[in-house]
Amino acid sequence: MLEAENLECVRGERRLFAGLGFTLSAGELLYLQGRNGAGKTSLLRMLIGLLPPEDGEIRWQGRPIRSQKDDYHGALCYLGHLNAIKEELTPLENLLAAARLGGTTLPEDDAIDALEQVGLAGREDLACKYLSQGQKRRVALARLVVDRRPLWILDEPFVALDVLAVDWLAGIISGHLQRGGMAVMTTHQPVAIPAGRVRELRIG
Amino acid sequence: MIYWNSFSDFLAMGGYGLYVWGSFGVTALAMLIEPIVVARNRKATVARLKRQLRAESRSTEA
Amino acid sequence: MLDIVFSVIARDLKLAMRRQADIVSALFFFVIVVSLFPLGIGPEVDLLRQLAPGVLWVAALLATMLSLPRLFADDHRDGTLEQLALSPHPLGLVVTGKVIAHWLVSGLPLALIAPVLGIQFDLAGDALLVLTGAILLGTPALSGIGAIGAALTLGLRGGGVLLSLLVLPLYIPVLIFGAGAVDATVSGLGGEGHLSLLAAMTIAAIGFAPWASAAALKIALE
Amino acid sequence: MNDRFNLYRFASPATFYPLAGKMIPWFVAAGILFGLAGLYVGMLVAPTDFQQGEGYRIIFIHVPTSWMSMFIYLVMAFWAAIGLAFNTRLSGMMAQALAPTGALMAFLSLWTGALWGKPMWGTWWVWDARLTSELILLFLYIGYMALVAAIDDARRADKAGGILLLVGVVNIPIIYFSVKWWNTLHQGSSVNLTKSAMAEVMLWGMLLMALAFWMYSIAVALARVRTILLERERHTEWVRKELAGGEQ
Repeated sequence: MLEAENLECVRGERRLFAGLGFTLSAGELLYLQGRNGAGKTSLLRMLIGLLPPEDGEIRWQGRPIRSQKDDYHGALCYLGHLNAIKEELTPLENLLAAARLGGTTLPEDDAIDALEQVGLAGREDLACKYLSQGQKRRVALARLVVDRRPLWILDEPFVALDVLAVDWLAGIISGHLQRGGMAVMTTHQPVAIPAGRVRELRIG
Repeated sequence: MIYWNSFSDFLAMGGYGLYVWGSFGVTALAMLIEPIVVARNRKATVARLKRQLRAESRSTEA
Repeated sequence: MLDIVFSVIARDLKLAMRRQADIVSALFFFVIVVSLFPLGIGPEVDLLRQLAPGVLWVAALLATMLSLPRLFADDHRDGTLEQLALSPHPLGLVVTGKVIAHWLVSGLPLALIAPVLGIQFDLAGDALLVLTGAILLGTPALSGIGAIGAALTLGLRGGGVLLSLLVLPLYIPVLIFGAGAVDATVSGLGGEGHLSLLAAMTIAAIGFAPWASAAALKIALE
Repeated sequence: MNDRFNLYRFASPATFYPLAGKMIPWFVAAGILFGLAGLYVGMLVAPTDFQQGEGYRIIFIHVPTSWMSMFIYLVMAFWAAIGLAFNTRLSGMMAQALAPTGALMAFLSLWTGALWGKPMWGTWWVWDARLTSELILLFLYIGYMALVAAIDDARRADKAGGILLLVGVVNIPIIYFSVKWWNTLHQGSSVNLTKSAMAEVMLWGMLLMALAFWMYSIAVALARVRTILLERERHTEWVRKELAGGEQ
């Protein structure tokens, strides 16, 4: 269970939000909404433990995340604006390296399956710098296909995806929720997620 | 009590006048300039902040 | 625990191998700087022999500096650094891996080519041996201390110049003992003492610097 | 407000700002008093040194500025440690306010060292262990100031500067001993301004001057930190009041 209590965020000189809280339990999805600059990304960075909140606390399974950073990060999968893939490596190498650095072992066959699912079949061994922007994003999304960690935190996952890909990703997320996972995400266009309880939180 | 016989002896510093007074002079100058710089910096900052404050209050009134 | 260190080393080495031009140009920088000195001071063998340790070491410092700005900057730009900070291992261990990988592609080649350059300066066999040993032992400390500077200046304007300003003063002990080891060998005093001091500094730097860098990286990622 | 904040109430900017303002005149007065006493003892009363002649009187500036330059770095590192450990706002500002004065002290120490070296050794600069370490210390000060100036976000600047200070303070002894050792190896001429057995009165002069420089540094740093405080806290209620109250 992920709980946030009385969070306050100050960036530079501006107070973006204060007194913000929510709880999220297994099978639930939290949509973060708000205009640009309201602090959605800042809140996500707090939730992944990179930005210490000005005030308030975030708890994972009842314990503050700052006292269990490594355990918490082991339970967390974050997908940001940036794809976090290396241009020099192939999609397959990227996926395997990401899994290894994330502390999980990923069989090569599973990785190849995941890349096929995101439509990169036959490009597993091409360095990522030869892929298009959309294809690079798919390499990043392929991480979600094989990720079995309970908490997903996604920053604008649907941006720049075509209709088909949006549906596919919604399916991936609902599969995650059905397995008892949790997800927090920011998005501009609310997308229907077939399974799981959906909650909304408006910032600012 | 005073070690020196005459003022000119004092200035000459036994032939080391240039070096001794060069040290003391530059130090005195530095310790004079630094507070002035700090004070001017402060004045400028206060003036700028006041301007900002006025501009802010005007924009909230309007 | 050590798995993460090895995974990071493997990843960074693989990346470096795909971009060999970077390694080669730092190495050539080292060779060119060292070769310029005789042209600047003249070909007297005695003078050159005397200057060799200092020249080689200063050039090694500068060559190491060359690759430092990119130590974290590439990972920062493409978002990998965030993922590394989110790995379920202490960030200090991740940085340890990156520092070791940096040394393998920057310090180690310098040590391997240094004896060849030493011959240009007419160093004797034992001095060449000590020179190689000193660069081998000292450059890991350079990578470690440099990582702190690279982390502190991550994403700043003029980061490269600032990085040299922060890091070069901290390199002085390594320079002194590294060049001192060769000097002592040339003058027949024996360089073992210096080499063990260099080793001590390297151990301290590898043990301590990654954690300071990790703290700096966390600040940069806020 | 959580409890931690109450505990550090005196470190709260709103309390500290007027307190610092009240303290500055006292430190200025103490500095002037100690300075005059030190100059009187050192320049007028103290006898000449039989080895170095009147040139030795430079130590009344050289030694206190060297001490202060090292001491200020230690104080900055202390504030950095406090700031990183307890996340107090004031600590980073204190470190930043001290840095220019520390750099100035290091510069004055080098300047007076050079002016002392010329008549004594016939050269402006010798690669003596102390002078070399002092030069490196000046580099460390400049590096710190450059780093802090390059970071736009004040909190990030405080923290990054703090880490650099702690790394520097760990390195200073290593640098000092390696330079000292390097110096003995190369048998460089050792400038030793304080070697000769000093008369008691000279020691008194030096101590008084050191106190004067200390008071001066505190006064200037406090004045500087007040400006930094106003700047950083410009959106808070107390600064608005302060500015509205005809603050000069």
